[in-house]
Amino acid sequence: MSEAFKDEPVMEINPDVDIAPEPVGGPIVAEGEKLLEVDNVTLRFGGVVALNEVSFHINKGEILGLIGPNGAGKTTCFNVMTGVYQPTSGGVRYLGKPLGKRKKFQITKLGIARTFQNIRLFANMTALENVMVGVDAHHSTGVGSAMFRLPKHRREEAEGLARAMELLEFMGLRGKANELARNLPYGDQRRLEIARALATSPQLLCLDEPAAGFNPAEKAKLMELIRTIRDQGYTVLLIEHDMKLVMGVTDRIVVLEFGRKIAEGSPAEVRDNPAVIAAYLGVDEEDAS
Amino acid sequence: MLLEVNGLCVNYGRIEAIRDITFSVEEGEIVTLIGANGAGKTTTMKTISGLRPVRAGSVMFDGKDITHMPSHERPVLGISQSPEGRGCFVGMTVMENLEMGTYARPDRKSPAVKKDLERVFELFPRLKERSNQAAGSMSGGEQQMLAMGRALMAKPKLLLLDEPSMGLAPKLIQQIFDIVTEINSQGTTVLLVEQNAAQALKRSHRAYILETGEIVREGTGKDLAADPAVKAAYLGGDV
Amino acid sequence: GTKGGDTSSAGASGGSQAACDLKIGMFGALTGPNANLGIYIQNGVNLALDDYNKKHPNCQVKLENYDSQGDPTQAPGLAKKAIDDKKVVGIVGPAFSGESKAADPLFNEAGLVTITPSATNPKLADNGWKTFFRALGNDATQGPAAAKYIKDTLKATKPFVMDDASEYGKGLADIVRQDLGSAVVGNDTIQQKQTDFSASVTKVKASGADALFYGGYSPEAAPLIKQLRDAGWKGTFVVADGVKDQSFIDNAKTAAEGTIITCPCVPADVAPEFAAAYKAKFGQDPNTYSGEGYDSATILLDGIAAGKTRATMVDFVKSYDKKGVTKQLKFDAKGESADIKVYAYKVENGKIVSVGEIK
Amino acid sequence: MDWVRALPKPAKIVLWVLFLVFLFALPLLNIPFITTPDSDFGGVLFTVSTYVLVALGLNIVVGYAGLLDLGYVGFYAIGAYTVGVLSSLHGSWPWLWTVPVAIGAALISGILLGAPTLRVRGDYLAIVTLGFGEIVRLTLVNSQWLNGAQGISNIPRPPGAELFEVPSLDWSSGAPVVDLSNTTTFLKFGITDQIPYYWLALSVILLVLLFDKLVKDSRVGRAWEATREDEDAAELMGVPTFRFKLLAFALGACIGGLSGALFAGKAGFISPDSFVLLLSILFIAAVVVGGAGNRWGVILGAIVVGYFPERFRDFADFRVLVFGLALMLLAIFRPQGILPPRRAVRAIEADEKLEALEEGEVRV
Amino acid sequence: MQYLFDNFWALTITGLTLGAVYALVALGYTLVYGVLRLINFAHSEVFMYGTFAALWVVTFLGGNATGSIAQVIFWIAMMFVAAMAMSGLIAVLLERFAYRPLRKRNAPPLIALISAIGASFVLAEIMGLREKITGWFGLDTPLATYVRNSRNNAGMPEIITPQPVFTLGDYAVTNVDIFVIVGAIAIMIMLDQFVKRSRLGRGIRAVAQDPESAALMGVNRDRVIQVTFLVGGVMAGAAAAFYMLKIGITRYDAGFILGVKAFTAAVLGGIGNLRGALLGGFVLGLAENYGSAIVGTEWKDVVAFLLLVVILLFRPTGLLGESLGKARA
Ligand SMILES: Nc1ncnc2c1ncn2[C@@H]1O[C@H](COP(=O)(O)OP(=O)(O)OP(=O)(O)O)[C@@H](O)[C@H]1O
Ligand SMILES: Nc1ncnc2c1ncn2[C@@H]1O[C@H](COP(=O)(O)OP(=O)(O)OP(=O)(O)O)[C@@H](O)[C@H]1O
Ligand SMILES: [Mg+2]
Ligand SMILES: [Mg+2]
Repeated sequence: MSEAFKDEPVMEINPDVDIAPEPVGGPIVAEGEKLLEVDNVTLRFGGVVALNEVSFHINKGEILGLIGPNGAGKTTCFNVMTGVYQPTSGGVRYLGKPLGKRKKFQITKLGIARTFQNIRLFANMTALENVMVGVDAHHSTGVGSAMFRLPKHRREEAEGLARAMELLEFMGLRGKANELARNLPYGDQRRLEIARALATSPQLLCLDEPAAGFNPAEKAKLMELIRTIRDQGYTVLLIEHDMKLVMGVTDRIVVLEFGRKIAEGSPAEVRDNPAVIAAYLGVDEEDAS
Repeated sequence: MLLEVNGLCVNYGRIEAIRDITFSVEEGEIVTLIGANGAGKTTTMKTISGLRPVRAGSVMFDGKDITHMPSHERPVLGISQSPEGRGCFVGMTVMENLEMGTYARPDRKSPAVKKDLERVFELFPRLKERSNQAAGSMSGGEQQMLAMGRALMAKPKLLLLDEPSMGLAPKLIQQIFDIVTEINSQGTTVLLVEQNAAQALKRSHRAYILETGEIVREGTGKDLAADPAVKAAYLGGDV
Repeated sequence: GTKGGDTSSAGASGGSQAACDLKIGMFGALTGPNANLGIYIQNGVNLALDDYNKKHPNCQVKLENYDSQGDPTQAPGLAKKAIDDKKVVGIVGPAFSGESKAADPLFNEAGLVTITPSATNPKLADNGWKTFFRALGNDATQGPAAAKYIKDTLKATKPFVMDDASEYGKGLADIVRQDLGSAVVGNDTIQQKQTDFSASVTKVKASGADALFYGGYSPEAAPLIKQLRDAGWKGTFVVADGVKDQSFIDNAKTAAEGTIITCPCVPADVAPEFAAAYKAKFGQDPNTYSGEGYDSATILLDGIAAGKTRATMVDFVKSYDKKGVTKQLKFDAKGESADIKVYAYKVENGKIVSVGEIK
Repeated sequence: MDWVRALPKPAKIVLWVLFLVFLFALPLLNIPFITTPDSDFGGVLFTVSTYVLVALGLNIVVGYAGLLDLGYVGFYAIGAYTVGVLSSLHGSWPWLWTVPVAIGAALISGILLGAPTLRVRGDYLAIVTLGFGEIVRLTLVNSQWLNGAQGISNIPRPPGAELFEVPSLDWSSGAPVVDLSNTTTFLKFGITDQIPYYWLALSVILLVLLFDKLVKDSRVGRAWEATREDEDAAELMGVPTFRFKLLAFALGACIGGLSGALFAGKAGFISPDSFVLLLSILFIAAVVVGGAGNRWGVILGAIVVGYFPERFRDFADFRVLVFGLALMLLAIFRPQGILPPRRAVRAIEADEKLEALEEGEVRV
Repeated sequence: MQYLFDNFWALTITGLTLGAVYALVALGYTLVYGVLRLINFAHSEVFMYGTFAALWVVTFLGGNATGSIAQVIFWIAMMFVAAMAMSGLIAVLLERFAYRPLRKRNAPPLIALISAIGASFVLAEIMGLREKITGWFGLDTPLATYVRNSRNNAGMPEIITPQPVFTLGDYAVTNVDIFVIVGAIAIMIMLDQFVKRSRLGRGIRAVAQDPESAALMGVNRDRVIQVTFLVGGVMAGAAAAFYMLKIGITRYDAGFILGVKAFTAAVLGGIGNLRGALLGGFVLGLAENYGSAIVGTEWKDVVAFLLLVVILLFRPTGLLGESLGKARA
């Protein structure tokens, strides 16, 4: 960076902290095998067909990009995968089993976590508490064990606190653990959202436009972060409009347009796909980066 | 001078979001503010449209001191903003949102409005397709289009655009910048905030760089775009 | 006022001479929505006190007010307050049946005598409270009288009975129902504070009733009869003491005409002197239970004059037997008035006029 | 409050113990000005204690889980009536046995009410619960099995013992003098002396407070807070929001039922008049005025709502008017409550600074 | 059941007249909820003041049962003017003193409810204590007709006796019935048009959904809120006038129960929705009458609330509730 500008505190993460997902039971597929399959999903809102017979899958350990023009159905796809919407037809299989009509929180417990296109933190809770809520997803302390401070409660609290602090440390938010979420700067809020999602120890982490509103330098940092997260043992599904970021970080890309899948392949393949260029990238691509 | 900002200071509680910034926008210009996250760009925009109270300094519009004018009176003067985070009326349909754009127009009942609506629909065919959908159920990018369309419906003298390309597909980003250039050529003055600095600088007459609440550099769009330091920090030169 | 001074302490033990800084309590709603009844009683009590204090210029008795607002939950705290004030030798009240149930156990325990001028629930006397006295007839006497009037005087063949689900209203209406037996053509229950009675009006009209007994209070009785008359119902409206109140007529206007009101309370012409004194002091005719208030206070004041203390007052009241302004003041073993008369009144030309005792 | 936090732990414990002793001794001390001149202080303290208890329960529902319940008096009534029915009207159980049943009955009614209605959107819950409160009262008034408006008398008192006499203080000479003629029997739940009931209620409050703290500082408390902040996001973070809302509702109902049982045991007589809609509103006022979400705040709120109308009986007819004005003024000058919850404190500090600055700026 | 069929028309017409009053009062709740997302608890007092204004003006003008047609029309007109003016005024004052200070302080919505409850107590008590309060100024004697026995019912002079106009089944529909039902619907159509024409409706919704964006569009938030309260108040005033024509008796606490009912009606129809208020009012009025015919009058209110619960279970945002308004996940 040039000395013409003060050193901006661009988000610093601590990639060395171990934040690998906690083993929470249930079957785990091997690296490279299918973790989640979207199977012929169609979703209609009245006349609008938001998803039209979409099928793709995510392999364990990869970073999959989901791109497409605005309104193509990307966020809707997340919503179907996390139980916010029920598909009109088709379904989602996770670890080989259909998700069916599971509730949102049940799907989270199974191991799919997400962030939101518009930040949705628990604004009046501290950063630490936000993350603790995520950690709690796999805890079972109820009124009884809390009331009598049973060993289970104490163990869960201690473990949860440790994991939450690790995650904050990893994200470089340790110093802000006791700040209210709503008082955090925008970039910190974005990262806190990711930390909260990671806290649920997901197999699959879904990020919806995590780089929105970031400048190129910040985007580069984010790219690094996403890679590190993957290296710690998570599978990542990424929606993003910034081609530099998408091309730089993903292993594979799925392209949607008008609710249909129009392409799938490696970043290079997708970049050169004429249909994708016509629908999404536009001709003057060099200019956009 | 259409807009003159003089020694402006704005606080969020103890946090000084912007400190003593001075800049101006000439009639007919496109002026861009760039800067990192939290530099105070949005705060500046909100202050100009009256959503944030001013601690010190002044804002002049068209030769009139509007520093303490209530925000809802400013659209009548011809200031219109497409806010960051879109700010669509989520419970209203797309059509109603666009109609809200004309709320303060003195000629809101004239046929001119209809023309403008057609123009917006031409720019964003998706909005026409979905004119009866609730804005809240539109996708992120669609809402961004709607916010922009709504601002255009106001036929402002000064259009404030806060990150209009956020969340938009690459192809659409091109289009947005084309639109900005075009409406500017038709006589609308534009104050633009963008993270997509390369594009923005290319199209603007002048630009200011904001850093932790202060203006650290200004110049023509071309000059700044060519400045290596700017390039390194904001244009996504290799980091 | 003059204080008793040096004689005060001697009086209490002497037995023949009154103590001079004693008080009687007035327990009931003096403020709030139900204040009217309490104030009518309080006026009567004040009049009695004036009479007494005029006769004993050197040995005044003071009135202590316990304003329960008619609320049973406030009653125990006030009762305790009265009990703790050792100068209070007797209570006029509690005015309502609900608060009586909440407060009387305390008075009973403390041995502080209560004479209620207005609480008419029959069951109050069944609790074995030694300190409970009632200076008027209870609903069990009024109910049969009302039924009798409907049967014998009105000669109604199709009576309808309605109540407001309140303890007083329902209790009374149930007695009337029982006494009228199979003649009753319909029953209905409304709720207090209700203002629209269209469903009930429809019911009364559909039943073809020629008389309607309503057990309840005037705030509901007025709009009820108004709406019945508006809908064209022509039968006779019969109510009880809870409605004996000028405001009933002021509000129901012409619809109130012809309403029959039963009440175990004396008409003004039975005690003209009292009525005159009352009017002179308060600028209006004595109202519901003013006379009973006066009588209740008089008994206690007579006790004070006879040198009774809190401890000895109960026996004094128990054996009391004198003519008061409303009736012969004498109590039976349960504390009920021994001499009970129920009168019938009628609304005529905007006034409540007596049409004699119901015998 | 900050200086308390700064003290070493033993000092804190001593302070707490002293404070507790003071609380228990309060009705005996007869401190001038604090002691209500126009109503029995022991009785008033008991009433305030029931308000406090109810407010603590309602705080779980409103303050923690963010559910606006305008019919809380319904649970209070169910608790009281369960005691009345079992111990006097249709049975002759001792008071103590009826208490767990009362809590259970309130719990069940809480679940029965909550299960269908907690799915309804937040604002709508207010009117539904208000309706519930009215339904309960109307049922009490109109049901002959429950004795209608006559209510239930002769409810037995809590079991006690008569161990020793505790004297009180007398201030009539200006200075405190031990008054041996005015004593309270420990621990006799009699008819006239209300102080032992206050002691009972105070002890129950302490237990509930402990319970409240233990539960709030756990996964359960966090889940409530997350649900209140953003229900959808919470659900997507693995919080079964419906279950937790129902839990809050049920726990709140239990505490409401418990307060009702206490009230019935002290009053000896209950009737539907004791459970009017207005009470629900006063309960809500206690919670919000105090600072929804902060247990100390709602306790203060309950004291304001329960104590002041009794202390200032002198206002007589103007009591309600003055009370209404006080509510308005409190709302305007303490919009976050008397003691706002911790999470709001920091935010307010920032906001207040901002406000001060803005006001300064306007005058410039 | 048989009873319900036998008296169907009587129950229906009287239910509708009652429902009309509910509906008009419900509008105030719905309007304010629409813009501030809060329950204007003191709206019942706005209504109550309207009933007193109607009563006072008729008393003042010497209204009586023997007036000529022209006189009666004049009295009724004055009744409406007075009630609507009074209620409008109270509503605006309420906004000014109970809500605006809170808005300026960014208070959470719940505290606004408390302020409203406080205001409700204050307003009701001022009316209930009017005799004492006027007494401070020595006005209680000259104003005795208006303030005497202020805790009691106050009855309006009869200016119109219900006359049967035609019969439906075996119910004689009276001129008052017709006036109330037709009048209320007419007023509501006028309001509907006003809200549409004046951009008020759109302003209200915009402010409710995003006050900042609304300001950017040129919507004056304070003004919109004030006008909303005014309009809601005027509607409550109209309701008050109808109520006094039909019931003729009011009291300082007459607003409370009616307010609860009207609020129920607003929710029933879909709060925030003007036509919903109309529908909700009529449905509630009818349900109360039919319900009391089937299960007994004493369960009337229970029926009303149970109906509400059932409807909300099947239509969680009320009968006509907006399907719009939900943000996405
Ligand atoms: N609840 C809904 N009702 C109606 N239409 C909907 C609803 N939700 C989404 N849609 C429509 O479905 C389409 C897909 O939306 P989605 O949010 O998935 O787009 P996206 O690919 O995420 O776009 P963006 O990049 O702009 O965020 C859009 O046209 C949107 O308007
Ligand atoms: N509501 C708020 N409360 C407290 N501080 C705030 C608030 N909004 C902004 N700030 C602070 O003010 C400063 C300027 O923020 P602003 O939103 O104007 O930045 P920006 O340049 O628009 O950034 P971005 O690129 O993220 O949009 C930041 O430090 C931010 O943390
Ligand atoms: Mg999207
Ligand atoms: Mg910004």
